[in-house]
Amino acid sequence: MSRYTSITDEDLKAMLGAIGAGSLEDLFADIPASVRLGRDIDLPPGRSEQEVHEEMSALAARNRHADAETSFLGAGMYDHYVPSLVDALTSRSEFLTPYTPYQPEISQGGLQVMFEFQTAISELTGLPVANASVYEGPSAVAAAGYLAKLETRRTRLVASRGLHPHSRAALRTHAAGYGMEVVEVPLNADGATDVAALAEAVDDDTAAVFVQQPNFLGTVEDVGELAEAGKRTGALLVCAADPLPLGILKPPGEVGADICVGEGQSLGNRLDYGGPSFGFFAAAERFIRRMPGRIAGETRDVDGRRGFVLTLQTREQHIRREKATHNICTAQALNALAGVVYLSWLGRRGLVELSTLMLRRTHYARQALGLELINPGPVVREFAVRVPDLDALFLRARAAGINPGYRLGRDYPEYEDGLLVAITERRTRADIDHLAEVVGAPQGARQKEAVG
Amino acid sequence: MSRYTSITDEDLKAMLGAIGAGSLEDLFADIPASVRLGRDIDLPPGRSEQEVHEEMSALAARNRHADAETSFLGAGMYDHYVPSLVDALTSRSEFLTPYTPYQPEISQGGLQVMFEFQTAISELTGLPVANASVYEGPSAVAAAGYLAKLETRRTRLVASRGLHPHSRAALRTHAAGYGMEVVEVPLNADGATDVAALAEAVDDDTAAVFVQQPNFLGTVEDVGELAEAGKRTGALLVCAADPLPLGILKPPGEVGADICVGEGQSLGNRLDYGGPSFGFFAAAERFIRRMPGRIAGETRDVDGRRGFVLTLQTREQHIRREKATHNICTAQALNALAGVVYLSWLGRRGLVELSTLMLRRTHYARQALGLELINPGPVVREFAVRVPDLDALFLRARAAGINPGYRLGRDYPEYEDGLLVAITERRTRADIDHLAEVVGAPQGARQKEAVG
Amino acid sequence: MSEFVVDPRRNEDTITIFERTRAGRRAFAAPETDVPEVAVEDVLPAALVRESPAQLPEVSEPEIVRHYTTLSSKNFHLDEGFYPLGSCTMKHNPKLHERVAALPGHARLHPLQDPEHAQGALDLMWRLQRALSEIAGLPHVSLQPSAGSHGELAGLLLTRAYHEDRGERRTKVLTPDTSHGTNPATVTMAGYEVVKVATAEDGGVDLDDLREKATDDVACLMLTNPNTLGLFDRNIEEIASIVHDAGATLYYDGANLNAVMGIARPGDMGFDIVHFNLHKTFTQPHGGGGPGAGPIAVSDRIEPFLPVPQVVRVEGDNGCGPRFDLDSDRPKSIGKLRGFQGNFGVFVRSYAYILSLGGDGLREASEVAVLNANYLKARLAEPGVAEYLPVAFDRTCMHEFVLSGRGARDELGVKTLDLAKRLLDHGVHPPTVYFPLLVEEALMIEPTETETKERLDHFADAVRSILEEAREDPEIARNAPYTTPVRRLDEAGAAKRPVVRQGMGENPGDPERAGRSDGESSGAL
Amino acid sequence: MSEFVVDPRRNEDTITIFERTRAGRRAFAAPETDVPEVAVEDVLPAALVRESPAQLPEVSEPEIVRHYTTLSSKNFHLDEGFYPLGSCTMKHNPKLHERVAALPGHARLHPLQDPEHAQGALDLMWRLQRALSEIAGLPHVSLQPSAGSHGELAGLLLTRAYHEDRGERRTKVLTPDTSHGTNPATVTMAGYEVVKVATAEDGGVDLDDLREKATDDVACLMLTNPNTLGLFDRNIEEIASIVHDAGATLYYDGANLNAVMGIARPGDMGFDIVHFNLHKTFTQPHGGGGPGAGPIAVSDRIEPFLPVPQVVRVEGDNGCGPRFDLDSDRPKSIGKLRGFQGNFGVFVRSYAYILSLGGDGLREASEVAVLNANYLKARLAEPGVAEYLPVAFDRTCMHEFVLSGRGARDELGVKTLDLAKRLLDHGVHPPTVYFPLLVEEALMIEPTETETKERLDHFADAVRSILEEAREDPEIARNAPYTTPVRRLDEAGAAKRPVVRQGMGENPGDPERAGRSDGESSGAL
Ligand SMILES: Cc1ncc(COP(=O)(O)O)c(C=O)c1O
Ligand SMILES: Cc1ncc(COP(=O)(O)O)c(C=O)c1O
Repeated sequence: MSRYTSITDEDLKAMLGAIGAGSLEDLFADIPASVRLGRDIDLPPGRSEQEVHEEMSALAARNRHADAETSFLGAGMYDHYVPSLVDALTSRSEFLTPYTPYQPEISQGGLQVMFEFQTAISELTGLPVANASVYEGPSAVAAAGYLAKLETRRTRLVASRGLHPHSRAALRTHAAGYGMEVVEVPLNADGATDVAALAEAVDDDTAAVFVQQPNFLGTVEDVGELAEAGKRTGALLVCAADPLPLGILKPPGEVGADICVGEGQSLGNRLDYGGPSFGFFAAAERFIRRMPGRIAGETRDVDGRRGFVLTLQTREQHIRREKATHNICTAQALNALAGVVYLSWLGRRGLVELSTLMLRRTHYARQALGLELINPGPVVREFAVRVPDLDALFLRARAAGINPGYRLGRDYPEYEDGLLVAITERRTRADIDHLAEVVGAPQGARQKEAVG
Repeated sequence: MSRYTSITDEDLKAMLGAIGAGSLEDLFADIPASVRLGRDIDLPPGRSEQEVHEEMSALAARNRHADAETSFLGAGMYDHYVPSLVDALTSRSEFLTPYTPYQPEISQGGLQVMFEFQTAISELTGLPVANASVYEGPSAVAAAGYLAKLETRRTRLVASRGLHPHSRAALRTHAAGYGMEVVEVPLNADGATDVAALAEAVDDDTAAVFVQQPNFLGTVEDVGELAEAGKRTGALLVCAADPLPLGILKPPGEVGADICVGEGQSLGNRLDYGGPSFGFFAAAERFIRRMPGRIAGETRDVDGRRGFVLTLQTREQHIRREKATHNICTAQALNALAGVVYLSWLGRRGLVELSTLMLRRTHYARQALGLELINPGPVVREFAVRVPDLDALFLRARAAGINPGYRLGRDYPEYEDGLLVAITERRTRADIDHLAEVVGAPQGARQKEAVG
Repeated sequence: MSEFVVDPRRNEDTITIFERTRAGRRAFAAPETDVPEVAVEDVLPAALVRESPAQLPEVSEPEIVRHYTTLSSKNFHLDEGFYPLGSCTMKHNPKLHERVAALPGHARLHPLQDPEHAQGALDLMWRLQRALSEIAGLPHVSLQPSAGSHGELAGLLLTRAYHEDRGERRTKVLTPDTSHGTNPATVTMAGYEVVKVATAEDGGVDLDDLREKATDDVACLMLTNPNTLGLFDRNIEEIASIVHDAGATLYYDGANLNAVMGIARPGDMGFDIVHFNLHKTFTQPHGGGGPGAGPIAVSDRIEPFLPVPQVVRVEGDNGCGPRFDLDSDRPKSIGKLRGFQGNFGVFVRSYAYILSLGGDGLREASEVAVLNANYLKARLAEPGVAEYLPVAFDRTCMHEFVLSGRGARDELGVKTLDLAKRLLDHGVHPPTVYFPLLVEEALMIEPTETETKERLDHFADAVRSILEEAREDPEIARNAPYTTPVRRLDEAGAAKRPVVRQGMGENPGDPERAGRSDGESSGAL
Repeated sequence: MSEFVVDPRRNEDTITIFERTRAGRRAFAAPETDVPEVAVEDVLPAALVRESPAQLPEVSEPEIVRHYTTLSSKNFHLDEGFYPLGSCTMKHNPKLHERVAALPGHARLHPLQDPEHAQGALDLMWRLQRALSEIAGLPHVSLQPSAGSHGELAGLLLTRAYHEDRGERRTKVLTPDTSHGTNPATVTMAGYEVVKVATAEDGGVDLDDLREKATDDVACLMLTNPNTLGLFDRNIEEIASIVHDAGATLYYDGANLNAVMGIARPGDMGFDIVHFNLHKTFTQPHGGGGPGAGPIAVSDRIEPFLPVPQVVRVEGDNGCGPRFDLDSDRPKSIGKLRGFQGNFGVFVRSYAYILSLGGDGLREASEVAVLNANYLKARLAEPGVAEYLPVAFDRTCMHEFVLSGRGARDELGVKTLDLAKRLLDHGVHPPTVYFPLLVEEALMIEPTETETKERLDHFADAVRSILEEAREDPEIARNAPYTTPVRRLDEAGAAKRPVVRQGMGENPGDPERAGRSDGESSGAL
């Protein structure tokens, strides 16, 4: 008997008796011999908890994590401080172990959390309706494309190259399924979406236009301007957004975005080598019956007590099957909980304070490095620079215990020498000055004294 | 307002109004100006959670913990594997944050845990009554001394030098208070308590005799024999025990011990640089009304439902005040919870399996090191050896990432060159062979190949 | 005694975290500003700046903790009791998994870290892929999909790429009428048309209907085996050959894999593509609706189309061990289903589970899962229960089984819904209800292998006692539950006039809100 | 509707982890045996070997987790609601503290690690000592005592050593009749005789009585200030000089320090020895009855006698920073109160708390604690409450206050105990009751600084509604509580025939036990 099962020999005898079976073997009689494995699975035998813990620790030790270096890596996921109460609450088995709340009477905790999460996302995005989470950022972008298809029946999707490369890739992959073509619009010399080119690209068969705020280079886009240009022909404007900077940036919903989606990791979720985190999906009122995923709604019980339920389920696969607005079932409830707890912790003023601190350090870093800027325009938490000899910098930086950022060349041939530098509240002025020193920026070094 | 308080300016106005006070200042009018501090406390201003976390992490990083080296340190606290379910359960705020269960109707969880803990300790020690925990090991020994005083009114306490040096020290310190003298009995050539000397030492004014199982050198004492010798004149026999080896050792209660106390750290508690852990206190039936600390008892409620309460409280300080059997109030409930969860995890057979594994590795290690034995007698988890040049060994071992054990010379001039080596289920044969190699034991090295 | 006497708190309304706001309260303190204090307006054009702050809560740490702790206590959860939710495999979630997932080397690893500094993570993914491949009996694995339905979508996108690569255009996908809703929904999202295949007398696929519908414009048959009735389709080989003869792929919905680990493998049954639900079979906690992970295993002919990146193992030259890397240079790949490398945190837990159980342990898990299901099925076939809740298809079941509440409804006037609600009062989670659709008043029961015989007996006894009670007075069940934080909720009303977010006053400290909160101070805590 | 309908589980009995045993079940798997398998009998004399294994539970991991999770849910806890337990300072326990205490550098550090490899731990202890010294206004600190009463004992042992060092024999210790039970109990354990000092009209020490009793055989006066009535003794300086003139030491019971941090310091009031309750003032979670820590701060004349080891700071020579070490070479020391260096894990939490609040934050904590207490006192002085629960001493209180339930008892026939039990139905923890002893039917109320005004109002409203209810029907309170896992318990019976451990059958799988467990299968889960 394993340490997770409880059937004693006595139990087994009694149970087989009740079943009327002679042996365990009998219970598998329906499986034709020809498809039986007929041997043990070729995996090592089970091990004690202690041994498994040691093995897993040895694996973890072979990764250089965000506390083992000073990292300026961002590009979609960010090293933010996750407050202790997030772990304390998400680790409660009352939140950790239930299934999707199919029985609302015994799931009010999870359902109210969803309702609160939807409210927070709605506040951040400036759009009235948000769902209870989707998988993560890029697939949320693809889900917006599917909504646009159902809504407009058109066949073209126009995406700014400022949209995360993974989002564009996921959009293409999913669009190949629901039969749409994806066209890209270039960035201008300032590293912002080229408005003229965008206006050009949209036509009467364009279902949706995709932009990102801030865009992949860190540029704060003028979403209002892009919306105007992009919606000329009746396409929907989909804005992918990093939720944290929305603390100080104009909510996309206030300047013409019909749908706002995004990656939620920066809201109280771990890096986890890329997942699990959560995606959010918010939209204008008129799309409420086309939204993907779960939505919690407020109601009353037979005694008149306030309560919450999964609502508008006629959109969903378990009811509408092939007519569903999306196939998603299991989403990211626990990660969304971390998100709303994190936002409650930051609070109304804290969100602004944190965003402002990031903005200030980002601007400090941008000039401290003293490198040529790829996107001289407005930035808030991340920026792109050209580095004469990127490989050499990485060697020096690694030696100094620094991870200088993301190589833009991986996705943008046009920025072969580009480095994307991310700043969070964990990167202090001292960290930035250290990077500047490694980069060889004279003034970066100078400011170091100033701090010392 | 700090992040832990909630009084807004509005609240403050309203509250002062209700109180009828003009200012916060007014509320402190009773404190004479002459004793007012009149300045701020000289401590740095408060900091954000993130900054405090960084500071605390920096402190922690300056300690070499049990995962950062291969440690053979024991001598009272041991590096055992603490299963995940212990942390998962003890971190539940339902267990973590309540006070001592003064209101049984809303404390059944904590009270039943105490009852289960008492049962487990009773099973291990072979004594019928156990309390719900005392502070830790050495002070538990001192508490036994106080019980012996109350019980016998005699003034002498006789302690084997096999008793942990900290226990003997704590006994002396406390005895100075309740007015008793502590006499020590030496160990014999085999590192066991000298029975003859013990028989010598006890007289008609001896209230209690203290021995330890296994003793400080790791020797398994013949408690029965010691009890016979020690109780001749009517003294109580107090046995301090490491609870884990009791899985295979004769329970002290079965061979004449009147009281069995001990340090509980080895039962699912962290090392924590020495605390908090828990002490346990078990005794023969007739001492039940002289026990220190809380005791949970089973009873029924008005509806006939089974329940648990703090019982026999007429022993305790809050009722009996100067006539109390001990002054203890806050004890170690959470650590005792970890203890009983750990014992439930080990289970009836697991406790024996674990003790047996330790015993086998201990015997393997003792001969693998090939050093002169201080205690050639029976050992189960720890043993003492003589090392020609201890300083040199420590230098070599440290360089090899090994902490070879405890220097007996710290407490035993008679074992100036003594090394106390502890083995747990975390120390594998490979670890032991590595130590043997560093010690320079030829056969130790040979066995290494054997494992490879 | 009046209900108020018995619980004064019962009359209270819950309030949201937003309603706990008092202007000025905070849980967050910002780290020191150690750089020049540039003003937002100076570096951002006014047009891009938010005018009024997002109305997030203003609450201190103690009250945030109490708010969510109190909410949590309104959830029924797996660590509390029996959770036989059919098709969801609610098996125990080992605590060890949370510990190893939280190790900084895992939890704090950036997804774009250079592979050379993420060797542990890549090795772990590689090992998990190999293990899943062995369990499925299919050579190639991608861990990328985020959940089961994401895996289904991947499967159909792979099928499309496979056929297109062969110059074929296929437009239809077959699904049994017992299939899970995600299957047809996936078909549509993948740009195919759904064609239903009938179910035969014995609960398996109707072979004649299948033969008829397996035309050359069919791209795939999506199957669950054991199916959603908990029955293993004895004709699986015949089914595979029909599908393959039609040039279509055979897709295995792995939600029910918990029945056959180490006993029979989808690959050996003839499936081309399999998805796993790591949050079912491999113990990722459900989290109240995720996260999960839906890795896929595929045959050689499908492999070229797998999503990027793929984890690759590079044999170490001159004596040093193997290295691991991420390969995105796969010309025929369908591309990316999502960002980065998938739900790595889930992989950590599932790999720890596989290490803990080993090959023999996984087989034992399936054996006990099937034993528990058949025992509970037997207990519920006893007189006093069977008359009201006949089993839908009377065969030896696998890890789950389906009862029909027809009898209870017709003879006692107690619907499956009523029975489910009354079970709440007995401290167990109800089974999955009203699915699969072809069973009237369906109750789909999956106990899993981690339950004790006592738990199964308690559930059977509870069902029996509810039916007995209903013979006396069916109203008791019809009005159940009675012991839950709220009772039956108005779902119709919720959908008719959807309120999907908190209404916000002018500002957090405003009267309306304050109003709410006096409500609070008079009790709603 | 019958109670059974409303909650079928109510009729069930709880069972212990031992009663869940089924022979053969296990949660533990042993690591591989990688050394020769010597038999126990071969290496241990038979006389020393246990004959039959300890009857520990035999339960699988899932059921252990459920057992203790379910038990936990029967506890009221601070993260759930208001906990105004007088004298216990139930303030919020920040979650950060659990995180930093769990860092391997702290949690996995062996107590006998060489100081050179434990510099972080020793530095932390040093810094905490300095901070506590500044807060107490006394120059020297020992962190060793395990809790408050252990600190009290340390204080009296130090007093004894101090006097003996001066060749004085003193036999008595003075304690006010309002003192906490640990004070007199400690006096006896320390070998002294207790002499009670009376309380004056205004709730402070009766100076005349003190003068009379402060004879030259008195070793110490143990005082709590603010005292257990929540009142600050205005005559503290006078008291100090009387005690010092008698050659005795003045001991400060620090349980009520939360009222005066940063406002007034025991050292400045003339105290020689102070203990801190880190599990009260400095947020160590109570854990349902510990762990705690009771560091002491002392004046110069007491310092030579402090327990060993002491943390010492060695200034670094030639440019390198300071080093920290443990000093046990202190000839006049009273020795050791316990093993190792004290409850280090508690020090970690308390130091993190001090870092988070800083000097200003600590003062604010005390100010708000006093504000909250006086506000709640005012709310409970309103008509409708004050008639039944008059405040014991009508003065501005500090962090707590004491009401007398005399009125409620005499006019409503509702005792303080009944009021407390009825409060359980309102979702709050009752105050400390029947202490201090000199107040009839005492209710000792300490809200702490981390509560909101709404919580205080809710408590006041609950008390008022219970009194109103009692005017209608006192039976409701007399029979309360109604909503708790169990109702009033037979404590007398428990003490008369104590059952303090689980009865065990011949062997875990035996009939008796099985009997218990059928009970279980019929419900008790
Ligand atoms: C049979 C079946 N298929 C597919 C799914 C969808 O899996 P997921 O929820 O992981 O998307 C489920 C989940 O309930 C299922 O039961
Ligand atoms: C006034 C007072 N003194 C002393 C103590 C004893 O402290 P501890 O429980 O930490 O031993 C307490 C605890 O309740 C107390 O309230």
